[in-house]
Amino acid sequence: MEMNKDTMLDLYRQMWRMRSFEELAATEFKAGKLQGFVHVGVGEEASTVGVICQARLTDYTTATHRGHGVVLLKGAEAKLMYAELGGRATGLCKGRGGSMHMADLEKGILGTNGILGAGAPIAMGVALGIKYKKLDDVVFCYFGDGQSNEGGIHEAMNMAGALKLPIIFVCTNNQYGMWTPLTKASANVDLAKRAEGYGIPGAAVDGNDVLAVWESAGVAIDRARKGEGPSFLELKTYRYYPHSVGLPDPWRPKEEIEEWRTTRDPIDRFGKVLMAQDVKQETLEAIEKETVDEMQEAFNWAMQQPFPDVTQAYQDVYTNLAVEGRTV
Amino acid sequence: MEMNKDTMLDLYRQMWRMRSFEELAATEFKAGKLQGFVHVGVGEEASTVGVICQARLTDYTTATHRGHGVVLLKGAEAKLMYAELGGRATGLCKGRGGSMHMADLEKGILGTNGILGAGAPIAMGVALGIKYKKLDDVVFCYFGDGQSNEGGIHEAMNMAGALKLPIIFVCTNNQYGMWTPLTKASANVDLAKRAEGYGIPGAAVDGNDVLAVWESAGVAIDRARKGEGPSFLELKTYRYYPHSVGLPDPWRPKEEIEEWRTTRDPIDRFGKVLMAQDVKQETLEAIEKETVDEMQEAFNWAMQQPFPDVTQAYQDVYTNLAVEGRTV
Amino acid sequence: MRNMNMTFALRDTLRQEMKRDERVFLVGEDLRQGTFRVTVDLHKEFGEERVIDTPISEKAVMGAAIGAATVGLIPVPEIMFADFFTCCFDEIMNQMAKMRYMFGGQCSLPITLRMPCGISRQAAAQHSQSIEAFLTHIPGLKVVYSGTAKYTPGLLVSAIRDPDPVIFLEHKKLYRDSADIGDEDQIEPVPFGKACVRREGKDITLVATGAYVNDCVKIADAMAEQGLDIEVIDPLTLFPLDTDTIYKSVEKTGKLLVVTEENLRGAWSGELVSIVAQDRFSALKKAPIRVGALDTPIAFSPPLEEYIVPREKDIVQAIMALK
Amino acid sequence: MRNMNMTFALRDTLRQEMKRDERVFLVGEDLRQGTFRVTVDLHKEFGEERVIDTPISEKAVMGAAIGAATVGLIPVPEIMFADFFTCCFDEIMNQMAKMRYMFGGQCSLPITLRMPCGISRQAAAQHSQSIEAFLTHIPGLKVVYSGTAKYTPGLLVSAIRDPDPVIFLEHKKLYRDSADIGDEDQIEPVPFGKACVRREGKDITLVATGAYVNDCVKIADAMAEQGLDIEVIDPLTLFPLDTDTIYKSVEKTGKLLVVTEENLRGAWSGELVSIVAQDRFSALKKAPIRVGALDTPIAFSPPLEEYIVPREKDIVQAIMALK
Ligand SMILES: Cc1ncc(C[n+]2csc(CCOP(=O)(O)OP(=O)(O)O)c2C)c(N)n1
Ligand SMILES: Cc1ncc(C[n+]2csc(CCOP(=O)(O)OP(=O)(O)O)c2C)c(N)n1
Ligand SMILES: [Mg+2]
Ligand SMILES: [Mg+2]
Repeated sequence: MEMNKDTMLDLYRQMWRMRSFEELAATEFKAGKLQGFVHVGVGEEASTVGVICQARLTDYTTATHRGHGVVLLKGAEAKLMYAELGGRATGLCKGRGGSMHMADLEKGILGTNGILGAGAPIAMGVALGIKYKKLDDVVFCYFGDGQSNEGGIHEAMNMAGALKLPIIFVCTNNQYGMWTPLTKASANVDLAKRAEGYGIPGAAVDGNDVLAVWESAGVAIDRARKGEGPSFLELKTYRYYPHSVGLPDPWRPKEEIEEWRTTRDPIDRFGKVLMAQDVKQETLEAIEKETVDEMQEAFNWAMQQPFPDVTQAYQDVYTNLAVEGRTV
Repeated sequence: MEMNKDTMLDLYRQMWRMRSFEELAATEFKAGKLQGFVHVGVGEEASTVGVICQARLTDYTTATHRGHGVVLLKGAEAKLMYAELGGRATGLCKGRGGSMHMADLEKGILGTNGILGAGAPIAMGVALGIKYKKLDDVVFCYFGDGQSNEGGIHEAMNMAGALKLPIIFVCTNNQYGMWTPLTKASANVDLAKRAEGYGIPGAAVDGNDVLAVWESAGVAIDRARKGEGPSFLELKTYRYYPHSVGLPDPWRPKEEIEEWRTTRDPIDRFGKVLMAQDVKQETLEAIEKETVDEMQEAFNWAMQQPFPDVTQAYQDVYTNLAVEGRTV
Repeated sequence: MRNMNMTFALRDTLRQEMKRDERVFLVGEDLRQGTFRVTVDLHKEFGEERVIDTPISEKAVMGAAIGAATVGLIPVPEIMFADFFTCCFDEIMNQMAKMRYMFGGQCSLPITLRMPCGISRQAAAQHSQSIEAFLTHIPGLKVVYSGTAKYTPGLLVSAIRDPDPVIFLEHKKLYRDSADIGDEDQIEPVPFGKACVRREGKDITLVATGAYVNDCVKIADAMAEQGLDIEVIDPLTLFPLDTDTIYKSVEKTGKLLVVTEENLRGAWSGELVSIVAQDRFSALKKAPIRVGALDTPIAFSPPLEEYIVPREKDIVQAIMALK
Repeated sequence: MRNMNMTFALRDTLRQEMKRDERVFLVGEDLRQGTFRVTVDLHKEFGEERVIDTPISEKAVMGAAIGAATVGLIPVPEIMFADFFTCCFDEIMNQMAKMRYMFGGQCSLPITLRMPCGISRQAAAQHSQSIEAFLTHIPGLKVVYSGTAKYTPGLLVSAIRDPDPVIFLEHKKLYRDSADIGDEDQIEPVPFGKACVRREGKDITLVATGAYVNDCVKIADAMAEQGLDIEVIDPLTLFPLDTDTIYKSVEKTGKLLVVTEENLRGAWSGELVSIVAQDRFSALKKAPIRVGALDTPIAFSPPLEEYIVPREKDIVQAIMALK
């Protein structure tokens, strides 16, 4: 695949942006500065960047409970995201949503979701809407290996196939649910296989190779834009953190985590590719540093934001109907 | 496949029993003697008989909304079934269930179901129970082509595969839902393909050839009994009646119905096979007649049964708690 | 004015709104035929892009509606029998109802979810249910349930034009009701939150829903001959609820009877009695009474079905107790 | 007697019942670890055949339970957060609850469905809900929701030994509560339908559920210093409901306050007020009051979450109004 160096450097930067965002979120969650559940995708950057960084602004995406990266890289502002994670009034969703309900509709981001699999029927509906409006935008529908066993995924894939909708199903296969391994959850771990059953082309890709992901996502996007229907990408990857920051993680062998981290890290790997193409180590280090600074600054901003006024508790339930607050 | 003539004649008889049961149900429904919805499976006899007539008494089955045949041939008494369809006190389920809720637990019949796809997770649970108890019984899980797109089917198939449960998924593919054709409902009409995605062997079989169905079901049953896990059978067939007796049926070409009825009828076809093996036409006609008489007699009995006393309205909600009736 | 039965009045309403606004579309199972014929043949006029027959996948039907709404369309999904809402309850409760709020008001979801409900023709336990209590309990939803043919089409107009998710319950028995409705393309919206006083009266306030509204009007008329003057109210929308009209009536009569087809325990009728007891306690002269279905599934057998849901004599008995 | 926190008390109860009866088994997502640790490591003692980690498929979890129950087993499925009941509501409502009845009493389904519910730690709109109103409305189900640590394990024993489907709601905040429970293998069943009077009083009847029971007892104790004698009742089981105890209390006090974490509209608390208004109207001296969550989804932000569910001052205000 041909890709110019600027694009490649940008991909590298985006991977770091995601990682720096997530690492800081994890650190600050542990420090008690953020609430709720925080599921971070450290280790999964190639699978996110390689797909979502090809999206147009007018394209759409859904995201899972582990969706900060998708939200960030589809264009949401980091500072608003941190403010959301901190429950602040100026957060992306006014602090009402938190990590599992982060949306930015102007950017085509239809939200992370606290219900596994629930994004898929909705993403399919967005694709239906695009087709209805005769646009050539596309929708990205993310889900994990674990939730691929939810009924809604099946219904959405089948209907997308039947109606030839412009949607790309992206399965981030990090090989585990919360604790249960994929090998226990399904007799056939070759998830791309399922897509064929719906007449949808499926590809299994090394999800830690950003260029491979980019290439296969490109094919899928093209197909969708041309009105040729949905595609399915299974991206094999790994997460370094426990399921949710702070939870125990006894079900994955320590060595397995170590191995993925040290020998298969998507950023490291891509850094080596870039260095082989004469990018200097300092350049890469500078990028890393810039993203760490960017996120720290965004976080600092967020922490200075006010918490919402309690009247915000009962706004926006309806568009044209008021809900009553408390009397004391 | 080797099969002795007695068995073959019995299969022929069972096909007729199902047809005669259904024809009479349809006729009497139209005559206003039966209530509710009545979905009959006339035309689908081979796909039912070829599978369920291999079941042991201790095996289990679920059935769909179009499930009279399965219930009858798994061993329920026709007269009790008619009484149920007529809402009588002595019906299979005391008249509380009707066509869509016909069960006979002693015979391993876990019920027809008014909710499409709902039988599958339950059947999977029965298979789990069998495995738990270390028995070698098996479960038959019926569903139609249309409802194969329900989420619960996906969840049940995947879990059955993951746990290697003794279950046979039987998809009665009559190519239509109520009115919508399979070709519109799915981009890939090869439904057996889906099973592979769950690591389940799938076979597409001529569902109007009772011997072919018998053979493939036999393989699946063997596998399940030996603890080797689930199988999937897609049985291509056709129904002659509208979706539900009395409904309009404008979405299937008249010629298509005619063609299936005249050239591919499963009973006719099997009759020809038998005649080629020197069974006399009179023998076959006698069998037909006997089943017509059997069903008429059963129906007559049913129509003489009393309707339930209204106190039956509030019995059996709980096992050990009374529900109150009315005071007037 | 045209006199039509509800099936065709609703169909005509859908037509009008689809003609009026290109963003309006129908999505559901077997709509081209229409199980109750409400949508029959509309695809001939609007094309299969706007009358979408889906696979048999309720989660997908609702997902289609929600997703399309987020990109500016106005979906009118149908769940063929209300009982099947269980198959897409997550989409209804955790997604559609909450999305606007969770996302800080970034979107409105102008979805009208049509669902035929209630008993009719011995359809048994999974095709006969009244589900309003489940839906009125969910913040973010509006719930229409009209027992008054005259207003049902106009309520559908309002539902489709409403920016928020509206659950539109249609009692199957009422499809055969007829009413004068507006001329073609002239069906006017009927506002939400305004109850219909079907019969004025000063002795007892009788609130009924769905198919029981007509029955209760008839019973009230008959009781009038015995000198009992019953006010019969059809709330039309269960949320927003016209508490004004109901409270005023109770202030006048001091007596409340609620008749619905729901299983009594946990029914919407309980919510109504409870708010009246809380907000108009001193107006009540007698204990309010609810009449509803027994707390059982709906049985198939005709005499059992008939016994399970409120019968005329149950309603009369309650009226006599309040007298 | 052993003093334990609820997490481990419930775990110990499951152990006891699994030891007692080989037919008892656990099925759900990630049980070997246990999101709230209630089931942690039980597979080490009972094997993975009896502590079944399923794929992430709630319909399959419930199907597994229902199917296994029909062949004589005693399943204890878990839905990880009560909010996800929406993903298997058909299995709960149209299958499990109705099967015995529809099939003419041919089977009993001795299923105990455990579901952690309620708000805790800013889990936001899809992980914080109170769902008792949905479940108590369904004929065929029994619903346990204890706010009293002392009885919770015994109620679980009863649930598992009960022949019918039981919904067992566990408020997440109560996992940290502790209580004296019976010695190993000596946890006695606590009967269904018998409320616990947590505090006797003669001035006001306060019925609370879940995490609010303890809070209300504390508030009542504090109010006692002001000369107000409040009776606090934890129903323990919402169905069957101990109306005897509640009605007797209302007869004594003439005043009813119900405090729950539910969205108020359509809440279970409304059902309670409604039956008291119907059955004990003349005992009521004042309008009953319900305190509940606002009719909004649960917001994530800490001050909003805190504001949405009843706060001490809301409860005190209601008490003052009843005084
Ligand atoms: C419907 C539903 N069931 C269960 C959960 C609890 N849960 C949250 S994340 C998770 C594991 C998801 O695994 P996977 O889909 O592989 O995504 P990953 O966490 O690996 O990114 C589970 C079981 C949920 N949020 N929603
Ligand atoms: C959950 C649910 N959705 C929809 C229906 C309505 N319905 C009943 S039968 C049917 C068609 C079923 O088609 P298929 O599965 O192919 O079975 P067939 O009728 O062809 O035997 C539909 C849509 C239902 N009963 N349950
Ligand atoms: Mg995973
Ligand atoms: Mg079919």
